[in-house]
Order: sequence, then structure tokens, then C-alpha cells
Amino acid sequence: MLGEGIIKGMAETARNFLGSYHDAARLTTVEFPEDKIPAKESARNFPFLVHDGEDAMQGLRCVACQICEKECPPKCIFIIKDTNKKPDYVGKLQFQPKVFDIDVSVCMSCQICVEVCPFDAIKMDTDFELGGSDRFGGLLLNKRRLAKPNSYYHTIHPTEAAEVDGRLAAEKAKVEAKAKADAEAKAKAAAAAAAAKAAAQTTPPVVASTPAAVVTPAK
Amino acid sequence: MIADLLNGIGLLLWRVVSDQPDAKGALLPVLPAVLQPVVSAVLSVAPIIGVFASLFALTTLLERKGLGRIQNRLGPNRVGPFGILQPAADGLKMLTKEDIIPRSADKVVHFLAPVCLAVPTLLAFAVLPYGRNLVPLDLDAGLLFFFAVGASTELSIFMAGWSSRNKYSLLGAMRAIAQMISYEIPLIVSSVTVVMMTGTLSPMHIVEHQAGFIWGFIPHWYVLTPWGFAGFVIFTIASLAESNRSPFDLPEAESELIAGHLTEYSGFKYALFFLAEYLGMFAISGLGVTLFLGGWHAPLPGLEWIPSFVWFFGKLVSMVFLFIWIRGTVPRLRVDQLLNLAWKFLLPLALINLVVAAVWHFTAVWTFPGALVVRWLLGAALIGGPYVLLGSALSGAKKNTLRVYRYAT
Amino acid sequence: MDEGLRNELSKQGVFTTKLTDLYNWGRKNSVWPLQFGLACCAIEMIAASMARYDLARFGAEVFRPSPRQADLMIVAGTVTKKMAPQVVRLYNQMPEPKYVIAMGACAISGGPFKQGYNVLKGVDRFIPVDIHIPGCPPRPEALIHAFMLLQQKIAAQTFTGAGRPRFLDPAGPSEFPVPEFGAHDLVPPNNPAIWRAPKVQRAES
Amino acid sequence: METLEQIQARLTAEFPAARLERVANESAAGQPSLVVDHAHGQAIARWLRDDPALRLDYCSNVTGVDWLPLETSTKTRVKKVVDGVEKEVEETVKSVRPGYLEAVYHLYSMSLRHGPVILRLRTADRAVGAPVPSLTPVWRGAEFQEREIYDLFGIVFEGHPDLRRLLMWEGYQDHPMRKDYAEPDDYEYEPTPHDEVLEKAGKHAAAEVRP
Amino acid sequence: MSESELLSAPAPTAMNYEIRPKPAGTSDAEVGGELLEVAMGPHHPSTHGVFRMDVVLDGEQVVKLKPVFGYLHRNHEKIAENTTYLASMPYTDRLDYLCSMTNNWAYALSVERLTGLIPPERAEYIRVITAELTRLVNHTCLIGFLLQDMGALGTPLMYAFRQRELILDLFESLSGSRMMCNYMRFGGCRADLPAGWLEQAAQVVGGYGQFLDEFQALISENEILVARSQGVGVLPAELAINSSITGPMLRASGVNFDLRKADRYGIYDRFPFRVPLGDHGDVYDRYMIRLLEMRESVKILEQALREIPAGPIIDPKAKIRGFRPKAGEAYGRIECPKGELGFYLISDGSPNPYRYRVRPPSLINLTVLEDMCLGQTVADAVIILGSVDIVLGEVDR
Amino acid sequence: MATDSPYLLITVFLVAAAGFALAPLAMAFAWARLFSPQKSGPEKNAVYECGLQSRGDAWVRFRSEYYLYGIIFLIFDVETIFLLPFAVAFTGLPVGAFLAMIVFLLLLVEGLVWAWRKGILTWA
Amino acid sequence: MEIPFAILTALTLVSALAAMSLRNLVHCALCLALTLAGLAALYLQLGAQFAGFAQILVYVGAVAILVVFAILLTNRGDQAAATRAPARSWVTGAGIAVAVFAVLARVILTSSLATGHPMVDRGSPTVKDLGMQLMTQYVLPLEVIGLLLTAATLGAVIIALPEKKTPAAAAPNH
Repeated sequence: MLGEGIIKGMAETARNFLGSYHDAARLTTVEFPEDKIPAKESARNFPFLVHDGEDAMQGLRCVACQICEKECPPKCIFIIKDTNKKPDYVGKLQFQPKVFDIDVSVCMSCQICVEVCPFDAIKMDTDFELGGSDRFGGLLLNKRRLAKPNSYYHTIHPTEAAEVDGRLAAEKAKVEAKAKADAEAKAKAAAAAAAAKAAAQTTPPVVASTPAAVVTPAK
Repeated sequence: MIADLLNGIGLLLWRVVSDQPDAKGALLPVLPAVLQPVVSAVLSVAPIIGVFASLFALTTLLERKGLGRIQNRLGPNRVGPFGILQPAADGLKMLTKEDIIPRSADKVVHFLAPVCLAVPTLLAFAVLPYGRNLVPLDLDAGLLFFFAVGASTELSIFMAGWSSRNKYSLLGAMRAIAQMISYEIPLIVSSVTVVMMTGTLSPMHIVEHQAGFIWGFIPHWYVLTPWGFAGFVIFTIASLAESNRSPFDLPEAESELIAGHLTEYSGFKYALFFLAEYLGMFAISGLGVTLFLGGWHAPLPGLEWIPSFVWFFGKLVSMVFLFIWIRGTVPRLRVDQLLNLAWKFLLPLALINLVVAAVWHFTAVWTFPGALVVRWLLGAALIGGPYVLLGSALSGAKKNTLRVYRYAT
Repeated sequence: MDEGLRNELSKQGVFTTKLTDLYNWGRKNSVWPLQFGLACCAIEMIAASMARYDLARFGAEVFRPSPRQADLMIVAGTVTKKMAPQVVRLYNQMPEPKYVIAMGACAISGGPFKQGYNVLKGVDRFIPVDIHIPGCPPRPEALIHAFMLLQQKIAAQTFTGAGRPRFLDPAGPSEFPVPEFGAHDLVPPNNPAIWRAPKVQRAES
Repeated sequence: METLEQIQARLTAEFPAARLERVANESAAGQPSLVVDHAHGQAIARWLRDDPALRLDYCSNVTGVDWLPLETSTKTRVKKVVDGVEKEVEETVKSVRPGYLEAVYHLYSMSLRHGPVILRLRTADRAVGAPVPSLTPVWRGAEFQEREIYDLFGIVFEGHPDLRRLLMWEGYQDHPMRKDYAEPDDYEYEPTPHDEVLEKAGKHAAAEVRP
Repeated sequence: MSESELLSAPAPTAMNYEIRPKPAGTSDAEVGGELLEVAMGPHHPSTHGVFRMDVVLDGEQVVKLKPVFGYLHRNHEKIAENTTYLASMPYTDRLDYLCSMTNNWAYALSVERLTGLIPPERAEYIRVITAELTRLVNHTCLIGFLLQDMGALGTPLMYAFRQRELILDLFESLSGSRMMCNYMRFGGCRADLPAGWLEQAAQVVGGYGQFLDEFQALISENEILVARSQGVGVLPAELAINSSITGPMLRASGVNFDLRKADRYGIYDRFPFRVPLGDHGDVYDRYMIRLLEMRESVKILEQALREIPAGPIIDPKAKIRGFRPKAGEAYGRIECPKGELGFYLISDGSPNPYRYRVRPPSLINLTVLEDMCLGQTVADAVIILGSVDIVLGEVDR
Repeated sequence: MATDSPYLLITVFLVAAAGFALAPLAMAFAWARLFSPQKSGPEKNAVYECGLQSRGDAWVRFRSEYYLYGIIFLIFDVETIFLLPFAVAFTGLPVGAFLAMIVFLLLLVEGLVWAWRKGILTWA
Repeated sequence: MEIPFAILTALTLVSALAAMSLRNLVHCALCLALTLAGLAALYLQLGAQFAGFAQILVYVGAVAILVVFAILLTNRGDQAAATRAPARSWVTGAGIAVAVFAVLARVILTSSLATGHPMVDRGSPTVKDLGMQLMTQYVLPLEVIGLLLTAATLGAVIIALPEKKTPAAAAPNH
């Protein structure tokens, strides 16, 4: 207890000082705007809505079931259902959101909306550079700002996206196979009914069901 | 006339760079006789203020970068190339910042405190020898002058803390005074050893006494003698405390007293405190260099061709770096420990060091072979023993030890 | 300093002797934050000043414990009603020019805790906020990003004229009223002088 | 450790005058608890702490619960004479259990490493300021927690050394953890309101002219 | 006092708010000065957030100290009672925001007690791993902050945060978020370990011993640290027990009580770790106990990372939506880095808990703050508070 | 080198130092006057106390544990005044004179030791 | 020579007057420090370098601080100086002043200045000269001063020592 402890400590700081010039572990600074720490695959910040195809509004997977709205712990999601239905990826007619707002000034990035979504429609984004001086205009994200293509989903969460795509494709295949079988079984009987239904429908069916080109995950 | 003037300036600069005596003599004769004394004084004063003000700017940056490196990061590097303009930006901002004086404060004293701190601190630079022929003021009692102006800064810190009428400031001011008075004694007594050896209070002569080399390569600096080393250590510790640097930064202890005596200072008054603190650190480091580290002398025989002031400033910056290094390592003392360290450890040790120095002096008559080594060992034993005893007494009084822990499974 | 400064400015293509630019340059490169953490976000704020993110690169590691020497208040965390008067008072006690970054959901709007009875629904009800950073908590990079946004904002401020910031306007307020503790809520619950509920209709997209 | 029944039996032997009531717990945890009357609360607590077999030296958790008046309706089949014929008729009997506030103490033993024994102290009604005895003199660890209960529920702990509000400010008048506490209406505007928030915002918005 | 002595000592008969150490020199009539009433906090560099101590000083000496809470009271319990069980999980992250994983675990454990869900073995291992990593994060940061309070300008804290970032990287790749993991679910965990995570974790854990050595060399033997912290803020064991102190603070006072041993919750009985105990109960002991606990945590982690089995990560009976436990109550507690973190839940059969209560170790550990600080100096009060290890999110909730 | 009165230099230095300290303050004052109006307010100019309204006055009768240190400091300060001339003359002095100085120092050290033993140098 | 002297004298006198007449005791102490510094400057002007700097070191650096401590210990910061001093202390003060003045007058009158003997100009004495004189001719006075200082330490400490330092009160608080 005569100063050795202090000298030991100073040796340690000197080691770090000198080490900072040659040892990467002793100079851990990542100069942010230029260099960025690569986002982790599971990283999450704010939710976004996945859409398939080119047209974001038409390709939204969201069916406005409002489960996420209900389950969102801080209640930052707001959805109004559109009365017009549109076909989903398997061709089934589903509701779509007329309004889908997320207030990221409230969002706590907990991912529960993603967990409860049965349609794989809402996912977590990794973008964090959302700061700005406009609280109400800049941080209330509407459906257009939330919609991002599936390819983007693939770039930020490749493994998860591939898994989701696989699941959706399998489901679609199953539904299609079933539909085909049904169609074959009831080909004749259904023909008339199908024609009538098609005639009755106001909006022409849009081909929004094909998932965007599957990007093979990096690993 | 103008040509003469330019010529004179050129010659002056050349004489400074080449360590020639009477640099001012190169310029003064060109001027009218009336102006000569004043210009002579200005020529001494202006460079000092200029050099140390820029050194201050540089040091704040180096400190931030150095601490950064110690802490595994880069430190300021965006403002200008390598962040070199960071101090300029800080200064500019401070200048344009609003100046708040608390309503209940003693406004006159509040205003005077930073000025009263900065002025004596700057004055202390007058007596330091910066180079072989660069002494602004060679006073017979130069060292005493240094201590006297140093002592008069204490009141200004008290003024700052008291006038703010803030509780933290008052506590900080009281701590500041207690600390500075306590460490002033070890500081002076440890310097006295050097005075004993050189027989002068003039810093210039003290440096001259440290010229030459033992055995042709070991510089004849006092820090390399047992008493000089002990004195240097005591001096360094005391000067850390005198300049309120970590681990003696109690007056502005951030985690306890917000900013201590500076809590209520904003704008450039705050910057002035900051400046004065750094200038004080330079001054006292400069004195340490002068007393113990051979002043402007080169460390090795072959290096005398380098201008002497380069050595002086090199050593000064090394001292400052040591201060920064310590700051990056150690926690802060508590006020009672601080006082104990001063009165129960440093002061006795400094007094004993006087005896060691005397023994060193009186044994200089020994001429047998290896006498130097024997004297050295004798001196080391004389100061080492009390060091161990006093040190153990200091930490042992409270039974401070490293502990062994037991475990339950 | 002038020489180097000019070099720096010319390097940025802004060679100028205009006072405004010099002033803004000084301000934006020396933003000292108030050492002021409220909750979770404070840890990320500390992390931003630590080795990996190193806010010091921008000269902003000088966290001042006293508001008298600080330029920037990073409201990092939930502002409760019990804390709100202190926040406003601290803001008032900072010398001009001063800036506010509302870091994290709680500071912007109350965030996940806005349903709570003791949580202020956004610090901008009492003090003017320059930059909002969403996130809970925002990553340290997000703080640095916001910090750079603030620097841009400072750099764009004019010195005179209508667009000048509040503190340069002699008619601008010197401080903001500190709310008081009422029997059920703060009194007043917001400062109507700076906080207007925007009449934004929900965008029917 | 002894079961709660055993403890209750020993307590009854020790404090014959005490009214003790065991509360069952249907959850998977199956931790039953013991309601203690006010008069013997402190004495029982001290006994539990000092009894060599129990040594419940550690009061881990203290909390309040607000039990609203509970209306239970039970259907019973009663025999009634209807139109002169005796019939079995289903009848709903409504009973209202009055509301009360409760302080719950979770006790463990650090030295014997067992527990929990759960004590409950109930107020007579839900009036603000309804008293229960403080157990802080027995376990100092209850000090802040009892203050918190006083603050948030309004139970007054008699014998508490320093009963002030803990979390809310002095001068605040509500007890916000009560089930019937109404928050101040300070949602002037919320971009993504929900249910009641939306309703509140709507009321505020109605006052303003909307484009 | 040794453990056996302590356990055989008679229980304190009267506790005794009154037996607080009488401050030395409380000086009523003496020549000394007037008392200075100083508020430290809510905005103070060393109160670790928005805590406030109203201190009365006689010169530098503390003669009275009253903690003031509530500056971060954000109504966690009220919000939880108005929302579903699952929705409270991310809120628990924000209780003790340095240790979201252990908070998750404590809450999940309580709900599991309430409902009888049983996490599969792999989930239990993951829980132990994340909890011990959390302990490393917490203790590392705490000693960094403690030394910051002691006036070490940044360096220890920087090293601590350098190391923290490594663990946060692990948390982020596991759960998606650095601090607010929201990772555990009733009956298991939310997501399985990503590929390569175990190797990465093993690397971080493997390097931790070296970090601790370096940290020890940096500061543990520092004379100033020793002088500042030894004999300061002494907490006697009896007082600690009676005041419900838990965690490293209790163990520094020499009481052998660690819920990982006492309750053997999860699978802690499979890990032969040791519990370091202090003999003096002062700030230095609290500091060292945390350092030593970290070394034990490293051992647990090494074993867990080696032994973790494959398998499912969540009880198949667990439901994400429509979760309604049957009426009843449960109290579950774990040894979080700060002490005993408990959740007390009362269910009335609805999707929302009827009563939701957090037992906050930091708040309860502050019970004895005044006792420890009286008679010491302001500087001591600051480090005593630092050594208690509070996080305001949990103190005020 | 400065053959003229040393006090001229000190005076110039004094003036320059004061100027150096006051000039930026004056500049800052001018800036505030010209461009950035000083805005004071009751809250802004109140004493800072951790964000609270300050209660009580900071100017109390302060119990200064430092007072005793101040006394001892004064004594030792005087001692150094005697020590310095002695030190300057030391090389020319015989051992006897040195011993005389030791006696002088020991007398003072005795005072220090007495104070130490008496507990004066022990805090609080 | 005249103008600096005039300035210094004026400064010293004005600050001395201020030290006596200001209401705030701390202000008085600060003015006293200024007075002492002015005196030091006068010494310097007279060529007494050592005395001048020693004056600053001891009086501005130490005595003024002690005065400040004493003021803070006995007074609230903003309290005006005590009300009019009682008449007796006026008498005592006047008596002391007269005595001091008498001593000074005698010294001045017997000095070479007044007696008209020419001053022996040995150049300004160096510190070394002082030291030699001190250690040879004035060794005994030096030791007496040492004794005096020690006695002063003891006396001052005993007076300043608060009575509470009884063993019981000083007992450790744990």
C-alpha cells in the first residue's frame, strides 16, 4: 500500500494508451456516420409493413385484422379497415387497411406486433435514423411510409425472410393444390357459379399474390 | 527605419532560435530610447502570454485526445484536421455564450474572482527560464516571487466559491483553500532542497547548476539524486494538488459538488477559470522542470545543438502529459485523506528530505572510488526508510489492506 | 486560429468572412451537453459517449454537471410529472444559446408510459425541443445522428432577420414558466405559449 | 417448513384471541396466506420473526391490493311453492362482498432458508386513511414499501415511523393504484389514440375547429 | 462476524427504527457552524439518475440524509394492471434497464408459478446464460459508475462499457435489441439462439477473465480506492437482514444468502458456483464482492455454454394470445444482479392481472442509506449510494 | 538581460495579464450588448441547486474543520520564510549552522507532532 | 519614483479604509488582503525584495486566509459587521494604536534617515546575505523565533480547539 497500486494502474492505462495505436481491441471506436456497425440479423427498431410486388398499396400483406393494434403494449398502432377487400397471396379475398398508422414517437420496439401477426405482414425494421425536428409530421408513419418491399425484408433479415417466404409458398402451394383438386372435382358444377361471382365483383382481381422474387439468403 | 526594424526583428528571432544571449538587444537599439524599456518589457511579456495561451489551447485538445486514447477511443477529431480547431470552436462559443450571474450572488466579487485568479497565475511565468538566454526576469528572489504569486491565487478561488452564494460552491471553495494551503508547505519545502544545493533563489542559476553530465552521459539533473528524486515526487504530488488536478480535484469534484466553486460560472468567466487552471499547471510544471529536471538542458551530451527552449517545452509537455496520465487513472481522494497526505506524509517527508540533501552535500568530500554510488545508496536509504514508515502509518492507521474473501458454496 | 479556421472553411467550400458563419461554426462544433439522464435512454446516452461510439469526436464529450456551462439538454428518458418542474428549471438555468434533444419515445410523447398518471406526455409541452429521436431507447448511433442534425440546424440559423432563433430576438422570452404541483396534476398541464396541439387530421392514405 | 395450517394452529395456541383466516390460493403456485387481525398484527409478526422453528427474519415483499366490492351471484335450486305446487326452482342469489384494501407481506427466513409465509392485513373498508398496523417496527425492510402503499393506495400504517408519500409529490391528493382512480385528462392530442384515449382526444378536438 | 456466528446469533429482539448510529458530532451547542441543507439530486451527477438525497451537512459531515423518490415513477404497475400479461413483458425490460434479461426472467417465472407452465431444458439453459451475462453487464457497469462517483475520470467506466458492448452485441443478435431484450416468454424463450451465437458467447465469456484481471490491475489495489472505500458505509449483518437488504450488498455484510442457492430456481442446482462473502460490509467489500461474483458468473457461463442441450425452447402449452391464467396469486423471485427481484401477481381469471407488483431490490436496499451515511462526509455519501447499486427505473417503477 | 528595473517588467506583465483576462470578458460583454441580448429572469438567475428551488442560504456560519489547518499552515509558512535564506546560504555554512537550523525545524516539528498527537490533524 | 509610490500608497490607503468601513466582513477581509499586497509592493519599491515577496506569501497567502476562515466561522456571510463596538474596545484600540505609533516613531527618529547619518549603500542585500547573517549572527534569535512559533502553534490551537474534543465525543461512530 505504498503506491504500487497506483503505479500498476498507470501501467494499465499506459498499455491501453499505447495499445490504441496498434491493437484494434484497444481502440474500439467506430466512426459512426462513415463507418457503421453492421446491423444484426435479428435487430429491431420500428415495425414496417411488408408488401409483395411492385405496387406497395396493393401488395400489402396486412389484412387489417387489428390484432397488432390490440396487442401493442404502448398502443401506438392505429388501423381503420377498408371495406373493399382484395385478394391475398393465396387469392383469398381479405380486408385491407384504409389507415395504418404507427406513431414511432410512442413505439417501444418490442416486436409483439410481429409475434402476434398471423399474416407475416408486419416486421421489424433496422433503420434508426429517424430523428428530426418535426414531432407530429415526422414521427407518425402512415401506411405509405410503412410499406416496404419483401426484397427489403430479405436484405435486413435474410434467414427469417427466407423462412417466411418458404412458409408462405408452402401454404400457397397447398391452397393451390387444394383449389386445383376442388376445381377438378367440381369443375362443371362450379363453372357457372364462378362466372357469376366474377361478374358480380366490382374490382377486377389483381395479381398481387405472387411473392416478390425470392432473394436467397446470404448464408 | 522600417528596414532596420525588420532587420532587428529578424536578428531577434535568429538569436532566440540559436540560443544567443541578448536577443532583445538585437531590436532595441533600433528604437527610440524612450520606448526601449517599455518595448523591452513588452517583448518579454507578449511572447509568454501568446505561447502559453496557445499551449493552453493545444493542451486542452491533447488532454481530450490523450484521455480518449487511454480510454480506447479517438477523442475530438472532427473540427478541423485532426480536431485541431476544437479549442477554437470552444473558445468562440464561450465568448458568445450568455453570462449568467445569480441574483443573490455578490456580483463584484463574482466578477473579480476569475480575473484575480488569472493575473497572478500569468505573473508566475515571469521568472521561469525558458532557454539558455531566455529569462524574462531574473530576480534574485525569483523562486520566492513564484511562490508568492502562487499563494495569492488561493484567495481568488475562495472569492469564486463564496460569491456565488451556492452551497456547492461554498463547500468547493472551502475545500480549495484547505487543499492549497496544505500542499503549499510541502511544495516549498521540497523546493528548498534544491535551493540548499545551488545556494540561490534565482531559477536561472538553479538551471545553470544542473549543467553537465556525470560520467559523460548521465545529466546532472537533481531528479537523479536521491534527495532530488524524493523532492521531485513530493513536488509533483503537491503541484497536482496546487493546480487542483485529479486526484486532488476536490474543489470541483463533479460527482459530489456538481462543479464546486465553478458551479455558477458561465460564459467566458468559466473559460477564464479553465484557462487559469491550465496556466497554473504549466507554471508549476515549468518550475518542476527548472528545479529538478535540468530546465532547458539537453538530456544527452550530443543534443545541445537543439535550441534550449525546445528542451524546456519538451519537458514541460511531458510533465503535463504525466498529469493527464494520472488524471486518466486514479480516483479522487477524500478531503480528510487529502489533508492527512499533506500533513502526515508529504510534510514530514519533505523535512526529512532536507536532512538527506544536507547529508548528500556534506558527504561530497568523500573521494574514494565508488563514493558516488555509496552516497546515492545512503541517501536512498535515508529517504526510503521514512517513506515506508510514514506510508504504512498513513494507510495502516485505518487498517487499509487488500482483503481476502471467503466463499460459501 | 484564424488561418486554420479559414482553411477549414475553405475546405468545406464555404470560404467566408461572414460573422454569422463563424458564429454558427463555433456554436455547432462546441456543443456541451448537460450531464442529465432521466431513465433508460440515459444509459444509451452514456454509451454514445463511450469508447465505441465516442461522441467526443464531435467535441461533445464535455458533459457539464452544471447547467451554467452547458449548451445542450439531452432529455434522455421519461419525464415524470414530479420531475417536470425540475427539467424546466434546469432548462431555464442554462445560458443562451441552448438546445434540446428529446431522446427516446418517453421524452417525445411519454412513449410506452404515456398511459401513466405520473408521466408527462412529451417534454415539448414545457420546453421547446429542437430534435426528436424516436426509439426505446434509440441506439447510440441514433443520438449521434440527431446530434449531427442539430449541428446542421445550428449551421442554418441566421443571425438577424425574422428567421433568427429565439435567443437572438430581444423580444423572445428569457425563460419558460415552471409548472407547479397541483392536487391531481401539474398546474398548468402544459405551457400554451409553446405547445399547441397540432390540428393534424389523420392522413387517410 | 411447517405448513400454513400448522403455523396457524400454533398461532392460535399462542394468541387465543387472534382472529386468523386462511386464504386459499387456486393457482399453480398454491401459496396460501393468512389474514391477521389488526390487534395482533404486530405481535404475530414479531412471534413469526423470533420463533426458533420459523425465524422469518426476512420480510421480502410488502404490497397493497385494492379489492373492489364484489358482486357474486350464485344459482341455487330451492324448493318453492309455486301455484300451490312445490317445485324446484333455480334462483340467483346476489351477494355483495364489501370492498377493502389489503396489505400483503411475504415473509421468508434467511437463516433457515424457507418460506414464504404470506400475511395479509385488511382494512375495514376502502375509505382513504383506513388503518392497519405497521410492521415496520418488526421488519425495517417494510419501511419504504409501506410508505409506497400509503402513497398509492391510501392505507394508513399505524406505528410507521415516517409515513409520508413515497413516489408522488407532497400535496398530491389521489391514490392512483386504486382501481377506481381516474387519471387527469391530459391527452390533448395524440396522433394514434386508442379507445378511451381516442374518446378523450375527440372531446378535446370537438372544442377546436377542424378543417 | 462469520456465517455460523451470524446464523447462531439470537435474532434481534426489537427492531428498531431507533437503533440508528448516532451521528458523531451532531453538535448542537458547539462553537461549530450552522447546518447546511443541501439537496443532492434530482439532477446530480452521482445519483445514478433522478434520485435525490436531502442532506444536512455540518461542514463536510452528513448529519441527516433523507432519500426522496418518485422522480421516475412511471406507473409500471398501473399500466400492467390495465394490459395483458404478455404486454407487460417489454415493460419489465424498462424496470432495471441495465438488466432486462433478469427482469424478463423474474416476470416469466412468476407467471409460470401462476399457471404451471414449465420451460423446456434448453430454455432454462438459455435463461441461465442470459441472466449471468446480465449479471456481468450490471456488475461491470456498476463498478464503473462507482469509480466514476469516486472521481476516476471516465477510464474505469469506459473500460466497463467497452466490455458491456461485447455482451450487448450478444443480446442484440439474440433478441434484436441491445438493452430492451423482451426475450423471455411464459414457459420459455421467444427465439432460439442464432447460428454461431454460442461460439461468439464463449469467446466473450472466455475474454472476460482477462478483462477482470486488467480491471483489477487498473484500480482494485489503488491506494486511493482502498482508502476511500474501506471502513466507509458499514452495514452490519443484523441490520441488513432486518432491512430486507438483498443481493451483493447483503453478501458484502457477510450473510450467505443467494437465491440461486436458496431457491434453486431454474436449473441453478446444476452449477457448482461459490458465493463470495464480505466480512466488513463496507463499500470496498461491496465493490470486491461484485468483482468476485463476476468471476463465478464466468464459471457458470462456461459450464452452461458447454452443456446446453438441443431441443424446444418453449413449453408447447404456452399461448401467445388469449392468455388467461385462472384466478389465484403467485409470488416469484429470482436473484437479479441487484438483489431479490420478485413479481407478485394476482389473477382474477381475466387477460389482465388484477394486481401486479414488482418487488424492487434497489428501492429496498436504500432503506439503510441514511444509516450508512450518517457521520460520514459528503464524498462518502456519494460512493455509499454508488455502492448500493440503484437503477431508478426500478426504484421508482 | 533586463538591466532596467525588474519592476517595470512586472508592472507591464501585470497590466498585460489583466488585459489578457479582461479583454475576452469585454469582448463577450460587447457581443452580448450588440447581438445576443442578455435575458435574465427570476428562475434563470436563481441559484442552481440540482434543479430544485434552493432552500435556505448558502452563506451560513460554516463549521470549518479547516481552521486549525489554517493556523498550522500559517506557522509553517513563516517557517519557510526562515528556511529560504538559510537554504540559500547553506553551501557556505558550517555543519554547526545546519544543526542550528535542524534545531529550529525540530522545534516546529514538535508543534506539528503535538498537534498530530492531539488529534488536530485528524479530521472531524 | 514618485508616481508609482503615490499610486501604491493611495491603493494601500484606500483599501485599508475600505477594509475598515465596508459592511460585509468578507469584503473587508478581501480589502485587507489588497492592503497587505499594497504594502508588499511598497517594500519592493524600497528594494526589499525578500521582505516584499515574503509579505505576499505570508500575509496575502496565509494570514488573509486565516482571517477569512475566522470570519466564516463566526459570521454569516451576508451579515453586516457587528454593531458598533463597545466603548471599552474603542479605548483599547486607540491605546494600542498610540503605542504602536510611538514605537514606530522612535524607530524612525533614531534611524539614519532622521539622524542625518549617511546611509551605507551596500547595494540591495541579496537573500544570500540575509541567510548568512541569519545563520551566523542571528542564530540565537532564530531559535527563539522557533520557540515562539511553536508556542504560538500550541497556544493558537488550544484556543481554537473546540471544547467538544472530549474522548467520549471523539469516539468512532460505528
